[in-house]
Amino acid sequence: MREEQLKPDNAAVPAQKGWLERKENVTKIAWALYVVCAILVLLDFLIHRHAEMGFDGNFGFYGAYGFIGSVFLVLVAKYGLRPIVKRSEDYYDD
Amino acid sequence: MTPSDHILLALMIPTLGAILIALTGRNRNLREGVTLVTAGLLFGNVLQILPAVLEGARPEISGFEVTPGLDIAFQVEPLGMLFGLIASFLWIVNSFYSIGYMRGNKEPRQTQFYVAFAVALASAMGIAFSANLFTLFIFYELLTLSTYPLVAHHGDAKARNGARIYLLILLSTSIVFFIPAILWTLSLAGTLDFTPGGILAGNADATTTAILLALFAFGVGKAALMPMHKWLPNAMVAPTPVSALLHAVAVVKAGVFTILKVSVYIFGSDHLLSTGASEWLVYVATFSLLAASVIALTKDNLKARLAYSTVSQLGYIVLGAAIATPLALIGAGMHILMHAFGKITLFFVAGAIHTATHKTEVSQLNGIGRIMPFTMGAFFIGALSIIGLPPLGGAWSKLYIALGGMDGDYWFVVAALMISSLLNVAYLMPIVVRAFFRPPDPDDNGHGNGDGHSVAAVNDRLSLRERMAEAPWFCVVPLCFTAIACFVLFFAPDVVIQLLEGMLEVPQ
Amino acid sequence: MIEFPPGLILILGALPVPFLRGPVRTIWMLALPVAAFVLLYSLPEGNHFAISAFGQQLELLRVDGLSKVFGYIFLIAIFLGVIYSLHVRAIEEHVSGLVYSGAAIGAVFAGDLVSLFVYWELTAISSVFLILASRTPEALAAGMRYLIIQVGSGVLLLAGLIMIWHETGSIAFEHIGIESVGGVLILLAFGIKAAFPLLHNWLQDAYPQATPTGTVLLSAFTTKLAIYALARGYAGTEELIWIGAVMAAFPIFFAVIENDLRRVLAYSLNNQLGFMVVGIGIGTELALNGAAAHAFAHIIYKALLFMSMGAVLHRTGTVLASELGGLYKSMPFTTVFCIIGAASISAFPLFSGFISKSMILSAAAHEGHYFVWGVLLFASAGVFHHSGIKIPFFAFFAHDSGKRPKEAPLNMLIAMALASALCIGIGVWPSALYAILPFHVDYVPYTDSHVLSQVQLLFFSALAFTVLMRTGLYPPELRSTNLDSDWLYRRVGRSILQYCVQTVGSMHSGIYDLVVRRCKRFVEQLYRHHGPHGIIARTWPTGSMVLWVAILLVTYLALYFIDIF
Amino acid sequence: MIAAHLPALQVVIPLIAAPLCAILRRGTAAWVIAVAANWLAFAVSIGLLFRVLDEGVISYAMGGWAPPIGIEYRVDLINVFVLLVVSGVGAAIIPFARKGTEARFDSTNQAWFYTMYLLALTGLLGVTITGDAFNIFVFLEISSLASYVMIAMGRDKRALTAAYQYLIMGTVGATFIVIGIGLLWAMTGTLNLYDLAQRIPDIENTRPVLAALAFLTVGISLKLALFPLHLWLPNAYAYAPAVTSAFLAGTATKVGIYLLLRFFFTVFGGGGFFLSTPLPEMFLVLSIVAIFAASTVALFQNNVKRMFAYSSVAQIGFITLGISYATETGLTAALVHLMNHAIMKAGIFMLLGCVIYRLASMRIDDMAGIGRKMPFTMAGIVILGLSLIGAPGTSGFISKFWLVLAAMENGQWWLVALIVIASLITMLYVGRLVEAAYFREPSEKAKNVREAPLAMLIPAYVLVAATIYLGLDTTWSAGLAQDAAASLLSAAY
Repeated sequence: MREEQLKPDNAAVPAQKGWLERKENVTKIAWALYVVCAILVLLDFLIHRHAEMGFDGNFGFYGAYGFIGSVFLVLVAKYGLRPIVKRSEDYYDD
Repeated sequence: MTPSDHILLALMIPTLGAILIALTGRNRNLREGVTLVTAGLLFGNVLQILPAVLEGARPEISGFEVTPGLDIAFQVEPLGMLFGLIASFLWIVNSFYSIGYMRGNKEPRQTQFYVAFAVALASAMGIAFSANLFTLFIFYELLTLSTYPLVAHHGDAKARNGARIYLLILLSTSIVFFIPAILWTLSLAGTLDFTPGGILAGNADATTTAILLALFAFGVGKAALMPMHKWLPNAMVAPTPVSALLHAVAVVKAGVFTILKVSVYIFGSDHLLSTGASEWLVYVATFSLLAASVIALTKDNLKARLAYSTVSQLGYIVLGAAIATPLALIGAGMHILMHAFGKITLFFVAGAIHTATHKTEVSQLNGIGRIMPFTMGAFFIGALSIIGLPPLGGAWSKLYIALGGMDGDYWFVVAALMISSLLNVAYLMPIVVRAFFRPPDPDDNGHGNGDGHSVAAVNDRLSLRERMAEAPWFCVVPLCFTAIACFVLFFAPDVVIQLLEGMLEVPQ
Repeated sequence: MIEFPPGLILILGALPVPFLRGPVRTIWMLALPVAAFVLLYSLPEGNHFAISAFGQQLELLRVDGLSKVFGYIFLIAIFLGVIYSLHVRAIEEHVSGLVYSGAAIGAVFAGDLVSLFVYWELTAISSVFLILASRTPEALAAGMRYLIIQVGSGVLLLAGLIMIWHETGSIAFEHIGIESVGGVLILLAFGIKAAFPLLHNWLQDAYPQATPTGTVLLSAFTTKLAIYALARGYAGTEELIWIGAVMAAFPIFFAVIENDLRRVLAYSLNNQLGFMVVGIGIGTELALNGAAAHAFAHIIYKALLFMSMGAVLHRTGTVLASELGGLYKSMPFTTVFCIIGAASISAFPLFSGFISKSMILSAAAHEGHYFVWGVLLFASAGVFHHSGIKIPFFAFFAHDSGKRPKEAPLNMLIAMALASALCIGIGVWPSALYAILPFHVDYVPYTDSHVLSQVQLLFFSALAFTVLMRTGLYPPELRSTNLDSDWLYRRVGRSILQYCVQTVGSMHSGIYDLVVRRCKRFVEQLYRHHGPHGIIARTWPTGSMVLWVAILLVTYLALYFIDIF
Repeated sequence: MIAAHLPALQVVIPLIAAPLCAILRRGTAAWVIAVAANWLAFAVSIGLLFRVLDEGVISYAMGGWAPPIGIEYRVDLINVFVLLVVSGVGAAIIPFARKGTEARFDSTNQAWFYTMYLLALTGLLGVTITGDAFNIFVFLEISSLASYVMIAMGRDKRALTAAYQYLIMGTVGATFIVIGIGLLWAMTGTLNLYDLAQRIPDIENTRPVLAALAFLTVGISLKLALFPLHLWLPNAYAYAPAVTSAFLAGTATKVGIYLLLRFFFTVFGGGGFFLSTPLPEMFLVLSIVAIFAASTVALFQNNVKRMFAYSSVAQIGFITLGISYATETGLTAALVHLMNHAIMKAGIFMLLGCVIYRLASMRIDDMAGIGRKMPFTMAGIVILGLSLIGAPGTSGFISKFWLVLAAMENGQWWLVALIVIASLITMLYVGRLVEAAYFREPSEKAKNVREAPLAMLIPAYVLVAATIYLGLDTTWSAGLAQDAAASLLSAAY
């Protein structure tokens, strides 16, 4: 089984670009996501929100929270955390 | 036969055995047969005393007076019972192992070896069953002397040096500290008899008690309390069955047994607690057990590492004796048993590795578990017991000592025991990991000598049975047996506790 | 009816495994969890199996709502784990897996602290082999660290139980609290296994080093056992809320920049534990139910995620995001199962995470912990980010790495399929899970409002991911070592220890050498005077002997006369 | 009838046997006579012991002339104790002497040797038993002169020098003793020890008495080899024949000790006078110096016999240390050690004689590996060595036990420490020999040796057995010694 691991089946064959790898398709998916997000925000008007704490009943609260939170997470990780903690791969080896 | 007769027999059987072994020395099968039979008889005989002791009886032989105050007399109480059982039982196991080891390594002077061993066991029985300090001391010294030829067995410069240090430290500590302590005790209390509740209460103030305790603690060099421990690592030059004798069967056990016995029957738990005279020893023992563990980390030689491990483990027992609360004393007594089985397993393994591959250093053991799975498996179990992990016997004694420490308001003892456990993991477990999970060294083509097995040559594709190259079965079976015993002891602490509780009973 | 600890069935059942071969072994190993499950199902609540030792009752089978739910899920986990690892030849993995799960189950049913301690240490000892079995140098080193930390947790538990035993005279494992020193020590012990902040790093250190199959089992038992123990001993301890909140939030930052996908999962595991700890800290019936339910759901989907990564590792030999991509083409089933796991952990409606995590959030809101609620919500978005998107995206999609491995072996696929089915099943029919929770449940997860909120949160997180990727702001996957609290012991602690060891070692030999040297010098001096040619040992001329006689005589005379007058 | 004349027989038997040996001139016959005489003397000692235990002090007027005119033999617990030791050790040595002398001398010289031996024995027994001061001097000279001859018969050329030195020193010592006795006679008009004891207390602080005490002290110290007057001893012991060494080590110095006790505690009146002089301090200091200096020298000796000779000096230090306490425990310690050391040291020198008999060398390097070649000999040496160290179960332990007890009684803890450290040094030099014998490769010389003949081993083993017996049952050593010590202190004579 070890041999199987080490030998990708057709490593020599140039990777054929699948549907997902083509740029235009990726753009399509992204657009689809944008549309879904827009619809979800609009649903706020239709569905009565049972707001437990008050502030979570605001329009677009969850969407905004999710988006801002995620961007914050990634940017802090990238610019705040990584410079501090990143070391070479063999840092602990010596 | 009365239990008293069995005491006498316990002394006679190994003595006669020694003579018979010497006489049958020319025929090795006969000689070793005699050894095994003697060992078996001895254990069976000692076992006969157990029921009476469990029922609360204290069988004795009132011997004779040497000079006023000094008597030779024997009495069996629970602690001595336990020690007697351990020593006589492990002698059987060790004898089987010795046969495998001594033959496997083509050791010289084997008859002398078996004779000295039997004499050592006779001395151990004397220590276990002595009724007073004087009798104990005589057998204590006999044990030192009878083991000296064993330590010096190889006869080369290194063995001589190790044996010299062995004898020098043990004899000089006993002469310089132990004898004065005994005589001082005699002059204070007027007796040397082991008496439940102790004999010094009311006869010695706190300072005197503390100084006297120091004389005992350092005078009993066999307990290897730092800084009197140096003989133990030096004695590892001896053949492995001797190391097993030193570390598990008799010698160091006799040391800590003596300290425990003195703590219980000479000083008395109440006296120590009420005067606080043993407080300093708690600190010293704690230091000893931690420092020895740390030093063990630095040793690459397997037997040296195990030797320092023993120093550390003996610290537990001395610690229990120094804390002197009932639970700590019971824990210390239990630890004599638990450590005996754990450590004998580890030493058996070290010897089996030496027999099979002639390797002695930890760093040489890469992948050795592949060819010696039973041996190294036993090592794993023994190591866990030494560390004090369930489900092995070592867990209970450590628990009890720590509980006793809490009773004595020594919270740091609990901390030290816990840290020591981790240090034990750190110096024992890498050996297991190396043996089973490291690939064998590529340059290891069995050089060393002819019958050393090549680890690297062992191919992955071979089945276990094909690649196995264990030491002789006479070596492997005993060590597996003791490993299993470590496991069994986990489930039988109550018998031991019940026995040891008898040690603390003070008749009104 | 048989009243026997189900954990022991697994432990004892593991013993003959080395001697079994082929289908017999397969059937035997599968039968063990099933048998234990049936046994557990038949057990009514109460204490069923006690042994007395050193004057105490050791309760080995305390069955109540809390222990039962953990018992069930542990048995499910080992069942899935056995299937997943059927292709493995190494005996030690099978044995240690069974013993490990048995110990964890035993611990769950332990009614007293001593039995708990016994099982607690047993989980540590048995599980380390799952890491060591990788046999790489890194795995061996990580395994040793893991073992020391786990045993450390055990000894802390021992120290704590000794103090409590000493204080109260009882060893019963009931609510402990942090009023006593012993209680704090035990909390630390549990905290290590539950990967509290700063005590967490063994998890991210060791799990990614374990074998593909080993990680699956590891992810299920150790930490969840700790969660169970916390729920038993520290429910309603306020401090846990804050600890849990930190746990839920901080690992996700590390997860974002981590390249090793199994380590990403380890960070997300840590983050999920945070939710459970918060639930325990709140301590209301709803919160505890939430914690238990979340543990239940979490074990399955986290196992599923680790299984999918294990399959990738098994087939490609790596789980570094920077080396992977495009595997969906040749491993479609694995891809689907991974996405199901990702959806579950992200708490998409109709997946198991949704119906359990929301209980905790609701409980936090109910009790007015708004800030904590906010943190958990942020953490939920973050989870989706790294586990929900990052894992499947970088492994199976992203840029094509050119690797075309075979689909995972059949037994792995079956295990993943079963786990996926459970994930969806729990998500769709939560009432079955709710029915076995420790307290009565009248929680309704599927309300319009709740579903919409959750979907919004997740989609906008996805939106953020998309935007960041397309703008190039998303941090690239880089091969690196990211420092974490392990730096404290792998660098600082190690240096200190080495320093101590060297100091003690050299002091030890130094003092010994000094003594020996002093002795030697002393003996040399003695020899100068007392040796065969020294002044004392020389053969003296007769005249000088007589001189001595005279001197002595004079001395005596002088002394006597002085004495008189 | 015979019982009444036991005191006379004690001296007369060996005295008559001695010329018989000389007349017969046949080695074997002389040996038989010597053995018979010595054993008889031992039997007489035992008889005397029982009589003393029965009746108390025995006064025996030699030739029917009552003291103070005639010579009185006066036997009490102390001298019967010493008689027992001297004749007992002799009884063990004399059968042993056969092989060694046979190998070295022709028949005439053998007879001559036994004559000298018997004379020495006569002298020592006489010194011990007599109650007359001048008689002491006479017997002392007899034994000394015989000893000089016995030493000079050693095979080593250095034996002659050693004997010569011993002669000079012994004569100086004897002269001092006779001066002391003369002074006492001048002051009191009596030579009878009992009478002296009665009269001296009245005049004890006069200058002549003190001068007498000084002369006696120095003279006796020379005989018993108290440091620093021991210088004659190492060579005398080392180069004399083994039998001589064994005999002298076991008896001569012990009789010196007896004299010291007799004069200090009996003649000069109980413990009180002794304590009022600076003697206890002097003895304490000299004893300690003796113990440490001699032990340390022994540690470095390459000649094993010389090593044990120095060890004797140290062991005498232990005895005088006990005396310096002047307490019952201290004197008991001294007397017990007197007996125990006599037995063990005689035994050691006998076993060394066995080694010489086979190996013809006493160098420690030549003895390497001898433990396997001569197992019984070396085992005996080990046991006696253990006794020398003071290992429990051997008589040496009992000695140390009493000594430490005495030190503790006085609250002298530092002395306890010194005693144990001295034991430690003893352990080191004994250990050196043991290690060489057992754990080194056999030397060239040792390769071809075999076990000593039984005729030598058996007598030596009698003493080995006695050493162990006296370590386990102390009725006849410590028990007697304690009573003797009590009587010394009460000045009952």
